Amino acid sequence: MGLAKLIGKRVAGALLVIFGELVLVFFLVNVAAPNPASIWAGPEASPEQIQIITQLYHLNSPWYIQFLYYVKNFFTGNWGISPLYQTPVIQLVEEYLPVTLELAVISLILKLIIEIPLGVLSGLKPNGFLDNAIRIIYTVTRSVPPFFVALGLLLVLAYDVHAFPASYPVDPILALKEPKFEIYDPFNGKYYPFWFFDNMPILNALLVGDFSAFASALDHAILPALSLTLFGFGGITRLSRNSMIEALNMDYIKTARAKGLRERVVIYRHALRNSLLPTITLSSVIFAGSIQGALVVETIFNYYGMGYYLAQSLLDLDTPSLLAGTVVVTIVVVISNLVADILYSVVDPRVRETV
Amino acid sequence: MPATYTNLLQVENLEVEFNAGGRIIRAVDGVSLGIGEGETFTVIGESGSGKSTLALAILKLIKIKEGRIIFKGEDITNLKESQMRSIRKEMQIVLQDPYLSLDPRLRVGDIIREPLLPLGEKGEEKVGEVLNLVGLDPGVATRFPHEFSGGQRQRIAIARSLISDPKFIVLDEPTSNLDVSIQAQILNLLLDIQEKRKVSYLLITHNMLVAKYMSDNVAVMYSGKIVERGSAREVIGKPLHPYTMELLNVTPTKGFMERIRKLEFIQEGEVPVKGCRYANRCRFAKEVCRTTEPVLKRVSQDHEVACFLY
Amino acid sequence: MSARTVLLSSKTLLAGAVIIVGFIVLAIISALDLKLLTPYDPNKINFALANLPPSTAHLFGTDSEGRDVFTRVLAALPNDVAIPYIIAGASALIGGLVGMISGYVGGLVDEGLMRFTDIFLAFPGILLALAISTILGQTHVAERLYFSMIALIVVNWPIYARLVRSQVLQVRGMPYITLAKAAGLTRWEIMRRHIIPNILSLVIVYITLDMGTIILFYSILAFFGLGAPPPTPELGRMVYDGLTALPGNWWSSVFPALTITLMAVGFSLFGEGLRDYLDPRGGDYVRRANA
Amino acid sequence: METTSEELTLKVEDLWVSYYLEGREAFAVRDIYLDVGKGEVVGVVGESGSGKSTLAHAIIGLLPRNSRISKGRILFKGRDITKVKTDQRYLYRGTNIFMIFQDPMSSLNPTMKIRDQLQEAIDVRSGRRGWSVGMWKPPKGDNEEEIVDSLERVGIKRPRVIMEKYPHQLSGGERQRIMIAMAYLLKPSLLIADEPTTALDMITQAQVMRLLSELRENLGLSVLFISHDMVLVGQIADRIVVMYAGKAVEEGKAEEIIESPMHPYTKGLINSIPDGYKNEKRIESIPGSPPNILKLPSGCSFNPRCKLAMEKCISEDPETRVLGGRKVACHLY
Repeated sequence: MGLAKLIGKRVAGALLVIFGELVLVFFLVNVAAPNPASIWAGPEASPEQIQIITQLYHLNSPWYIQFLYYVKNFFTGNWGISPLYQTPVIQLVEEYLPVTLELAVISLILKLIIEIPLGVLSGLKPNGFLDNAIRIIYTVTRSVPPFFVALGLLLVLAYDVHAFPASYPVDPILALKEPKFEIYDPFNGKYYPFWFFDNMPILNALLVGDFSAFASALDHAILPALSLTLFGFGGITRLSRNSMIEALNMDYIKTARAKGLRERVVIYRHALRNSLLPTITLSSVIFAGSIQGALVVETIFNYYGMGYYLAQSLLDLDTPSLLAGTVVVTIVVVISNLVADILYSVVDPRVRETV
Repeated sequence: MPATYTNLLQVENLEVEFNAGGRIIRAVDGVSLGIGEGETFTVIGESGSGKSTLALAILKLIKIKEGRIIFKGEDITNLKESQMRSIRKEMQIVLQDPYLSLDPRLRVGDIIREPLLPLGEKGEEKVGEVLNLVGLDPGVATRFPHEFSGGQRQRIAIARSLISDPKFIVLDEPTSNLDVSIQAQILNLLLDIQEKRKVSYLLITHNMLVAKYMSDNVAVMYSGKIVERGSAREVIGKPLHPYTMELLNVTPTKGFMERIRKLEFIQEGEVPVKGCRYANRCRFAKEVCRTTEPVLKRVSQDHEVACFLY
Repeated sequence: MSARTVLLSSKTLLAGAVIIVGFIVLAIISALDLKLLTPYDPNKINFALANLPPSTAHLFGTDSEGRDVFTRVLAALPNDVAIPYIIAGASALIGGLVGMISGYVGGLVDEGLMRFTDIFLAFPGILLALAISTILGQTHVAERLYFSMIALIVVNWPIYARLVRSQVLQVRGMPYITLAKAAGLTRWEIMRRHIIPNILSLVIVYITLDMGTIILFYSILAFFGLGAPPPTPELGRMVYDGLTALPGNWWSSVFPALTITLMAVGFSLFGEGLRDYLDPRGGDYVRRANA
Repeated sequence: METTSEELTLKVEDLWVSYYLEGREAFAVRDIYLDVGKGEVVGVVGESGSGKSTLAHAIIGLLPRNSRISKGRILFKGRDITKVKTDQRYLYRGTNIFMIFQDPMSSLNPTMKIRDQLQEAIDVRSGRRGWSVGMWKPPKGDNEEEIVDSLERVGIKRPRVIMEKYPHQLSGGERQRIMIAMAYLLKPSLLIADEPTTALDMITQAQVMRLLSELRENLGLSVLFISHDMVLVGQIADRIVVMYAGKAVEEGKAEEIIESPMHPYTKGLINSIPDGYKNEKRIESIPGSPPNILKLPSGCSFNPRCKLAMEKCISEDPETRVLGGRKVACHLY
């Protein structure tokens, strides 16, 4: 009942955010920047190239016309050509985005698995020895910049111990060769290979059944994934600790105990369930943080994902890539917020009602 | 509208509406009442009856949809806030929760002095005076609210309401968060103040015993409407409306258990859209109650009731 | 309760305060005269001294161009310490203003402002800031630092707007506000007398907790070369530059990274301690009792 | 020894409960003796801060983390439950001692259906308390009829609809009925009701009071009824204990205490209840406020508020005396 309405409302909000991002990016480049054509074309563009670009992006038209073209181009997948790679941006995004998503999902899972139990342990006996130790740890780890984590792991585990490779050159293409997923297009009646999962090296190797590729992909992903896990580590611990303490102070916990339930049933069925609710929302924030942390981490490990691609476009002033990438990451973030919102309302009956 | 006395405050046909998520709720629906000088008028009702909304509306703190408020012969219904400034010092309010009604960041003296602020008065010596009046040491003015117990805080709140020498004070459940021994102190204090300063009270309460002890006139409110009105002795002593009777029956006094064992509770159904609002809960509901809305009818000198039984 | 007793009430708070003040002092001295702290020139390239490991002469070693890393870290401090304060202050001011208007005026104004805020809030902050300062900084290399700061303010203010709004709404619903209205106080008087004092402490706690995040964000921008332009040393950029000398010369990226971490940890400790003190829902009294 | 402890459901002896506050130990319950016989209703009356709620929490073993039982025994059916290890205390809750709390709005789990919360009570009563009954959710048992029956007993119409709802969809009165339904399912020997009607409207209060008395008649359980309302307690209880600043100042049969209170505090409480019309007769109030347990006055804790206080009251804490079936702790007797 309330759920459909809620989803509708959230989707509308998400579309608004995406539109807002498009407007912002457009104004940033086409209005605020002094010479949009040279920004689009790249710093080393020749006058002829700039000429072409000016026409291609309608840069001589009034700004609202430019904006219409800009929006139209965006939704038709015409995201420009990267001056750095000399390739359509959309192809680059298709290639790099899944790699980072895979990494971010792995690190989110790792985070949840490690951080929630720590938070719960901490919250069960507030101000006990264990709690104080965990709190000190997360107060520090929460403030560690992503490059410091990556650097530490790189130096110790890759260079010093040689436990893992220091940079990516797995055969990055290896997995891409055998498309596994196909999407049916009802208009053409044809099947298309679906790049999304194919471009995730670990998942694809697994699905294709190539275990040496899988092992290699995993081997290379471990350090970057671990870096992302440790970047901002403790946010979830802190939240689940505090919400555990809060939940344990609620009267319904007293009721559950007064009923004669065993303490562990009280904790799992009553306290934990309710204290995990805010974690759902935070997870989407953490996920967004991981994708952005990937900029630094993938750069350090030369891990060819969206973060690496965006970092290169930053450094080499590949503006079409940077802009499209920013919008795409925004969309990913918005979708993850959306998923968290919906998940939350499925778990918490109170939210469904208030919409 | 019947006006048996020259009234300090006259409220006529007041309506207040809220928009609760798209649904219009009429919290106060055509309420009229009059309060004479030095009198206490009490509005009795349960939570959700609209009694607190009525109090806020009379002080013009929320939007009024319809009706008139006449204070000291002047119609203040449509006055702008800037025009209200001179009138506000004449009308004060004491709220229910003494823990939340004092700003924790301000000293007691500053809290008490606040009503003088719009008047541009300092009122240092007045603070000591009202603190004395409510039985507190004038020295407490420099302390912070958290240093006081609930009863003392309520005394501070009362002192605050007195500083501008008002003629009229709204008391919105002033004792319902207090222990019974403290409640007695506060009720007696309020009666003393009324004797000394001849102020009028509009008392809002759900407690029949408090209403009986404090009031000259009372009105019983149900779902935004006054269902019975009159002098305290008439309404509480000889209740006519089934709702008033129910409220009296559930008041914990001697014989409470025997009474409630015999009572037939008709459970909280929806408030009907048509007819008498109490009909769904009423033991005596007749056909007419479900179709026509009863209006207040005078049954004796000081007694009106809105019920088809009379 | 005096500031001193508050500080001493918690080790976390004290440790945080020591770190924060320590960095401020170092930054001020470094800004006044770097020679008071170190004999080296932060920008003098000398390949003869390249890649020296940490020693008593070069506490943090030297980088691949022979510059003393310790000196460069100190020289970077004035910028790297001050900028997060400016960003946090400006974000809090802008966000606070929006939040206050939104929360206090309510209605359509609130609805509009909050939609606007939500859009900004949903953006991936670091990436957006990177994009903004990259694009605007392309043609204005000298002003790049300002663009970075503006970019970080742009992505940071919405959090404050949300926080302040929710606090204003909470305080606005308090009975003492009803009383103030009944007394005839104007909106502005109520805001100044009741609302601002009551939300201030929470906003300050939030700022200190947020400072750590801002330091991290800024260091990421600096990592990609969007901080202060050369020759001014930048901690984030030093980390990036040091990457090329890996694995041999680890010290020229590790020490700047460590410095950033320590700065952020200081605020994290301080903010966490302050929050505990002001909002001891974790059962603070137990700890005090057992101590 | 008038009665053997086996006949009593609950016997509290010399109970002291303390809190750690501001770095020291402060006593919220001091030297309490309390007997609750089988099927008896004992009322505990006192103002806020009198320790009545702490006493209740101590009996059911749900004291907050910063408090402890520092002395005394709590005998439940003859066994001292203060000696039971913390991780075994749950065995004494539910089917033995159950408690209903003041605020029905927060005493039910907001993310669990009413049905599941009642099912848990059945599980406990049938001895299914462990892992096997499900970590996240009690399994849907075949106890639906029993749940419906319990809801009907507490006067809930459409029980099959209500049991599929979540707590926030119900009114305060309905939630308190659910708590009573839970008691029907658990069938405890002792029910502690801690101000069960304070948060409710007058009419709802009356309904809940009636349900409680029906529950007691139907199950024959013992009740410890805690309230600040002297009249309410006087109406439902067989015996009353009046508490002040953590101590029992007076104890006796309900009617006797209401009709002829002995302790000045009890008298004050009764006289504080508004009675009569305006300008008829002023009620007598007790001056001052209840003391803070961190700063208890010397001698009798009530002496600063007592009109009859003597020098002895300031120097010496009165012993509890037994006077013809009544107990009173006051130097006047």
